[in-house]
Amino acid sequence: MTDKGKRSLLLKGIRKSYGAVPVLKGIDIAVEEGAFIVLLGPSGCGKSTLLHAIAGLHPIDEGLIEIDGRDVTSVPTRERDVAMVFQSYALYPNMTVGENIAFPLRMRGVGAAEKEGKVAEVARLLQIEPLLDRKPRALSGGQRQRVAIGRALVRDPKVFLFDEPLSNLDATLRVETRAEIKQLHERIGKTMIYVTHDQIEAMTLATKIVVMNKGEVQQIGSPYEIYHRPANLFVAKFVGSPAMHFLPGALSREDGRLIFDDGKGWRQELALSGAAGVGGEVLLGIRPEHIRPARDGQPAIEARVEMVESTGPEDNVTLSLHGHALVARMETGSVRQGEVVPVTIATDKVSLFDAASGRMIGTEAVR
Amino acid sequence: MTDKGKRSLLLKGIRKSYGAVPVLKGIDIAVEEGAFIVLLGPSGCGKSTLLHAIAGLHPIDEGLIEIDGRDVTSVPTRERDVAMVFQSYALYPNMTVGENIAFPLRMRGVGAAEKEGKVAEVARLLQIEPLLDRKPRALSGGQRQRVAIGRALVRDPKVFLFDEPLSNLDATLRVETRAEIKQLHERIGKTMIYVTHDQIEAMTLATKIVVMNKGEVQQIGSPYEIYHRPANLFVAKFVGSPAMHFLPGALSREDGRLIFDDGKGWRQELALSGAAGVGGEVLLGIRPEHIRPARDGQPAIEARVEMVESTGPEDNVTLSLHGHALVARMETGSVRQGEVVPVTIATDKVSLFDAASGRMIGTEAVR
Amino acid sequence: EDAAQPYKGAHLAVLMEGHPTTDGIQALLPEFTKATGIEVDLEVVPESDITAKMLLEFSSGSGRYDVVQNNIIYIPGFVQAGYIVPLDDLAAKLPDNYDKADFVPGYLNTSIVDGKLYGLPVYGESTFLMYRKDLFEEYGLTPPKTFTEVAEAAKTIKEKSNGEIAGITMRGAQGIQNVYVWAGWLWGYGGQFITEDGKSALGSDEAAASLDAYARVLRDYGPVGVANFGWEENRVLFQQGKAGMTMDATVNGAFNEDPSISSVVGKVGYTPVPVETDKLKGGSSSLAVHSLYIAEASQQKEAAWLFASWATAKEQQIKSFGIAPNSGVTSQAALNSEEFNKRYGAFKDAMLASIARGNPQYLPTVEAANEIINNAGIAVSKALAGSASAKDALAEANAANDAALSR
Amino acid sequence: MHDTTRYFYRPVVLLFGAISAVLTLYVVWLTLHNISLLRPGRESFIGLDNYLRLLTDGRAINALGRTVLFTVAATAAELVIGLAISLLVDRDFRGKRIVRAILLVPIVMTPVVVGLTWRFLLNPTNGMMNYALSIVGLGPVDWLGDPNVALFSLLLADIWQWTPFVVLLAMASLESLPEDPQNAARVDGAREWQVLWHITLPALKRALLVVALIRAIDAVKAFDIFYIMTRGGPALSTETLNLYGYISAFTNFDISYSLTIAMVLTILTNVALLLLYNLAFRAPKQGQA
Amino acid sequence: MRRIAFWIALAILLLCVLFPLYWVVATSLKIQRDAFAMPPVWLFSPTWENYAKVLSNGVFIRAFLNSVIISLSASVISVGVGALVAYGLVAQDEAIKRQNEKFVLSLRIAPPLIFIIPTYFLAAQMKLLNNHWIIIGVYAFVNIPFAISLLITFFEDIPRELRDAAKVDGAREFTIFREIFLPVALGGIVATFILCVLFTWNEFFIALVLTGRDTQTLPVSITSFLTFQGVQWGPLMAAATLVMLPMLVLGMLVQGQVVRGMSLGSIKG
Ligand SMILES: Nc1ncnc2c1ncn2[C@@H]1O[C@H](COP(=O)(O)OP(=O)(O)OP(=O)(O)O)[C@@H](O)[C@H]1O
Ligand SMILES: Nc1ncnc2c1ncn2[C@@H]1O[C@H](COP(=O)(O)OP(=O)(O)OP(=O)(O)O)[C@@H](O)[C@H]1O
Ligand SMILES: [Mg+2]
Ligand SMILES: [Mg+2]
Repeated sequence: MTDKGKRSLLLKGIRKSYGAVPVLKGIDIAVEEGAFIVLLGPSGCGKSTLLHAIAGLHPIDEGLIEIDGRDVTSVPTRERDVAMVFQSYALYPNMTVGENIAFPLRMRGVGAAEKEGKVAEVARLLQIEPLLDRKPRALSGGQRQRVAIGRALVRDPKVFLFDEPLSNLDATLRVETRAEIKQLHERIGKTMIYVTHDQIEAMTLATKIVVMNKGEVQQIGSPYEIYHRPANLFVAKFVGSPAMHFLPGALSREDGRLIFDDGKGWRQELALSGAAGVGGEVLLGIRPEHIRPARDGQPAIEARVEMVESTGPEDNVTLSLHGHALVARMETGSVRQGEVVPVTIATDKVSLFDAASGRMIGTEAVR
Repeated sequence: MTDKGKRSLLLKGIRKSYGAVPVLKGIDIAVEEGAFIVLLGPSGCGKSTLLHAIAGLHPIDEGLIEIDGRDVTSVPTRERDVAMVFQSYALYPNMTVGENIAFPLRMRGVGAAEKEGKVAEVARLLQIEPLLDRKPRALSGGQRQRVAIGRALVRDPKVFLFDEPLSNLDATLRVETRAEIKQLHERIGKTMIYVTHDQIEAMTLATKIVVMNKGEVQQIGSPYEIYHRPANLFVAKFVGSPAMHFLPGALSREDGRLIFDDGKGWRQELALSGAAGVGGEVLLGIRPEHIRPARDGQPAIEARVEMVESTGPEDNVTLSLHGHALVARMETGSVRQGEVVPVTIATDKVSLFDAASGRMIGTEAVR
Repeated sequence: EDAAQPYKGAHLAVLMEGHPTTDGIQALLPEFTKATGIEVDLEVVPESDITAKMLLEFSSGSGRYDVVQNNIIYIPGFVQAGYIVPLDDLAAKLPDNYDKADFVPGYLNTSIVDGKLYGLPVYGESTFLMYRKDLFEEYGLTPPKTFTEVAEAAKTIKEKSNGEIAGITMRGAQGIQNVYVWAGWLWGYGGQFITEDGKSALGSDEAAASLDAYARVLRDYGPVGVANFGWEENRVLFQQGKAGMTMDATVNGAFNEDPSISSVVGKVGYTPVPVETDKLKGGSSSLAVHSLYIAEASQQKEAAWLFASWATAKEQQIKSFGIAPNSGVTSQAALNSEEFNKRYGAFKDAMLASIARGNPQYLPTVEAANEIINNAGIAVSKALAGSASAKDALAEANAANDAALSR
Repeated sequence: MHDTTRYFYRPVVLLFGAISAVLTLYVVWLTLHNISLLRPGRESFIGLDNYLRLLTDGRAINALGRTVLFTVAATAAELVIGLAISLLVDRDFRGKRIVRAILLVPIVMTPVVVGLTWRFLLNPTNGMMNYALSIVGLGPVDWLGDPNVALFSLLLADIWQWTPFVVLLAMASLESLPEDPQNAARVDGAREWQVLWHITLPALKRALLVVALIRAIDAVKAFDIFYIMTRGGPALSTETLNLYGYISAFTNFDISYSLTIAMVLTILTNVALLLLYNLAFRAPKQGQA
Repeated sequence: MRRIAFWIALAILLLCVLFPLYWVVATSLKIQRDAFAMPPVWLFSPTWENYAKVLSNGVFIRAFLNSVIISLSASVISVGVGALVAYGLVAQDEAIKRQNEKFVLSLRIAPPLIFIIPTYFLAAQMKLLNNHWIIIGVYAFVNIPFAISLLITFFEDIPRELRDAAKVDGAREFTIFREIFLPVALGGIVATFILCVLFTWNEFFIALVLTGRDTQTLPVSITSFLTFQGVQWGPLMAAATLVMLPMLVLGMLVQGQVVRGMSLGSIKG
């Protein structure tokens, strides 16, 4: 939890159930001013519910919400001064695109000239200028989503809430819009809470990532921390695609060297800091990019190429390595199915988890 | 256009306008049996409209649609025997999740036992078993999307139509579902038409990718062709993220070697086949992965690291190279901002485009 | 104040039924205002609803209406409730428009209770038997004098015309409609509604016999659907030549003889309502009169009297022929006018005869008149539909009427 | 959470509650007397006599039965026919606007005129219905004169007059439906009637139920055509409880008894409404709010 | 095939709906004898006499104006208040909503008999019997529950998210109501409004009791053609036709405002 800086948003012990189904089970998050928080978590874990709670749209069962130091737990939405992109867009069907975007300004009594200028600017930014006079029902899915974004970007609220705002945009547009949001954030420094399933978005936008699962916070940390120092198995597994591999085995220290033994003949020296659980059952976490073709002279493991799947810029290669099927990322066309290639493991980057509790017990040294 | 094999779907000269706005401007696609077609294109280019046309939900203005050799242009939806995941989900609000998924089976008079079995299987696959008795409005966005997918997967139609089916799922679930769809396709060999904005989905699922822009087909080809041999500037720019860079310049042949000159002092020998446009104005297309750290002994260009953005597994590094700002993908943490690093260009992989027409005039030799 | 117009500036509210007479008065109102300086707000509502409206108004006691119009059967109730005032003093004080002798005596008498005048007749009528002279001649029939003869004639007409023409048509619709006509049979058979000691008399054998005959003749020789016939259906059927006889109000004569709507002009004979016995408790012809009354709560009774007497005066009645003609005038001068003879000559004599024999008790005139009529109507309707015998149906009505009378 | 929406309905609901409470008390007070418009100043407190009288009043009990029959038949028929009509015209065709306006005609027509018109059309000798029947060799039917038929003739007129009410509201509801689920059902292989049954009707359910409730309430109170066409006859075969109440009030001027009838009718209808409402809008299952 | 079936069905429907109307209009244009002729007179030369008679009648014209004023004001009030209440209720929890809705529906149950007599006495006390406001008030009282029940239905079809979005955008409840709910549910509002206008336009019983000479409405006025001596069919039908016309025009005008699928495209999922 981050506690330094002026807090712009504080969530404390937020609980919420739908009937008997608990959805948020005590969420604590403190956000310092100007942070860009990305919420990550599996579908249905309560991200949207949390945003709605912050906006004051669903009453929460328990807990405290503060915005800019003011307790807003029972303040109506209007006065919380947040802007939100709804996962379902929630466009006003009776208004044109232009009117939709202008609506929040109108509600704040912004003058006509300023309003028009702002709407035009946002429309340009989102490339929906030709659509300003259309009604939402005459838009494509992505266009609707952009209108929804526009309605938030046009404002200058205390907190921005984005619920998967770019999910239906094409890659090019997504990159551009993401950059615009980032710029906006840098320019005005407003707190943003951003839900996404896109890892690149999460990594490149966030100052802090919050990983949730089943209504509970799993880890809060910088993108680097989340990716490279996952707090537990869940985070490690959830973040990163293709996902991290976990090899069960035992850990021992021999001559001061940390040795992982999978019990089936693979013993691997690791160059990790920490690693408390020596002696117990552990899981060795290896990400695809930790497996690399061995350069000449490096200690190499023989791996058989089982399958090659191209993603364009690179290939996801399934390797058989000491009997484990592991996916590695490799340069396009660099290996072929059936080949046997020498690979190395970045033993300074892998992670170790306690098999019983799932907690991380060792990974690369902090940068 | 693919013409071999038995055709399971043929679209010929499909045109469609909304009022005065033309949305499809003569689409020709022939799909052989068992193909997995991915439709790529910018938001609003007409992908959903095309799927709706294939399903027979909007009448088209002109053109011919054949499914399994039968002209269905004016056949009602029901008889076309297609399954579809709608971009808007289109769940039946009055039915539970289980009933939603079972609905297509019910409409086909499938027996109770078989129906239940299939629904259970699909629910397991999409991890929505605990939700089977809920109504759609009590679901999260991603859960709704999974129900929509389930309703298609439970069937055994002639053609599957997927409209951005995984856009709201988390990465893990997306990978799993993608794999399930791929397996399903391999198992039953039914034709699938799949709209996505996710490049990895497109590359890993498709047997053929169709790139559309503004209601017109830009290129039809295998994922490899689309990525590595884009037919024109639009395709080259649209596919790949971060996007391909284009350097304007002139091409000349000196001593049988192909030389690109950007006119500002950068002369680069290229190892490309084809390259018809020698002498004219060209654009040199360089993808981020074509810029690599130079290994010892390789001819290197000095590049200054302007910015490093981590995506987790790797860094997107903005380099200043002969005065051009180019993004390259590099191993995490391998360079730091401000550093000057030697890089090489994969001169056998870059592409060349005619500056005037935008057509591709040279790229790597066909594999 | 102008000496010639002592009530100038008075503003009268008058409630009247929708009727040609009312149309006439309405059209002539400016003359009244000009002559007296009195403004009149004339509100017109349908006859079927006027009583309700009037009673609500009276019982709220707000004095909203100065003059109201209604059927004479309500007079006893209104008098007893103190809703309307006697007019004799007013007549004595302001006699200008009032010519007592000019009213058809039978009409005016209905408005006199305990020797006091309570209303001025606006229009009136009686009932008679109408028959098709041409058919009677063709089938060798003579105008019936008794109800038995009516039934025989009806039988003959129906049979001889092969069922093409109904023997007789009368009102069958439940309520005032069928009671109004059946009452003639009731009295004609020697029955009555209420005994002298205030008990219901519908349980009598005479009543049962009359209803039995009424229902039988309509069931056997009447037209299809007669059970829901009101005044209108009955009249139209007859004037289209589809029935040999009918018994109804004298105003029907005007319709029969109007070439623009009737196909039996000149073919109709008129004769008083038959009687079955000579031991009558009252005549079998009705005397239906609607009069103007002055409300007790009125704050301007003298102006109100001026209006009422003006509206019913012979001058106005005669003028009304040129505006909205009707045969129900109450002024003898109007009855004897050339205009009247021209229009209604064909049945005038029969009409006057019926009026002369007209029975002012024809319908019950007690407080609970309406309820008694309603109950009787149900009995007639039941007998007509065959859902109960005449005796049983009347027994039921009798009990209900006794209950109403004792309430 | 502080929510101002309750100020939108509370005042009105409270006002209506207060008015109806006062009204109810006042009316109940009146029913405990023997008030007649013809006997001003002579009314007295008679306790529950009017209610006891009603209990043993065969005429009233028969009228109640007829009210139930008429209400159920009219509501069901109007709902079904109205729905069928709205589905029929719920598509784009030339002249749609005109047709929609024409469909309003029956409710636009003044009830008095509707009653008179139907009374005329159903006239056994001069009416158009029997004329039409006679052309195809049927009839004549004694529409309004036969106690076994009259109620159904009134039903016919009521259906004619009030089906457009259902049509108007069903069309408005249909117009606001999203198309996607219907399209999805077509893709899923549903025939048009299946789309209708499984998707469209459930979506209209609430609207139709409310319309049905309103129609049922109004059918209980149906007055105009009864009054004009038969006045309860022949032989009481079309007298509903509401009509009986009216006759008690404005023919017999027996205000207290009439209000007793009206009060009992109101209570019975209320009970029926509550039962129907709870049946129709069963509380949703957990977690489906 | 389907098209033909459609047109046939439509033709039958229109025939059923229009025949009585035809009869009314035809009768208004016929002389009395033709009106009741059997077999019916299909060809006749129309007479405008009946219309002339009705229109020359000052009472009718005044009643027409009264009807316009009363039914429009009462309906605007009913729909306005009804919509506000419906909006308030739709925003409540299911239980509160249902409870109130039941109450509101039950308000419609009472037959006019029950409230007409007390109201009359009250109005008489307050000397309001010849006043437009009393009758407007009573009609509003009668129609508000009706409007509420219907509008709840139409408002419920509006996705909840729209309200949420508007709140986030800073709209007050009333603004949401005015800017979003009213326009989006326009079809329902229009239908409700038409029905309210029709109810008041045609209502007879309450009008009979509560109107006076200056406030008499058309249905009461029209019954002056129902006299003790028969129905004046020609003028009555002419009047009926005249009474109907403005409502048909209104129906056509306001229904033209309704756009199919007003709320389409507003939310995903
Ligand atoms: N009803 C309509 N009226 C007018 N234009 C419309 C209508 N519906 C869609 N369009 C336009 O048609 C074009 C194609 O829409 P379509 O939904 O097919 O796009 P798409 O390729 O699926 O886009 P996305 O990726 O954003 O979903 C869009 O530009 C859209 O604005
Ligand atoms: N009305 C409701 N009744 C019961 N459960 C609900 C309701 N609304 C949401 N839920 C449940 O609450 C959980 C959290 O929902 P939420 O929308 O916050 O998920 P999410 O994290 O946004 O998921 P996604 O990524 O799929 O959008 C889900 O499991 C969902 O099924
Ligand atoms: Mg969500
Ligand atoms: Mg789309």
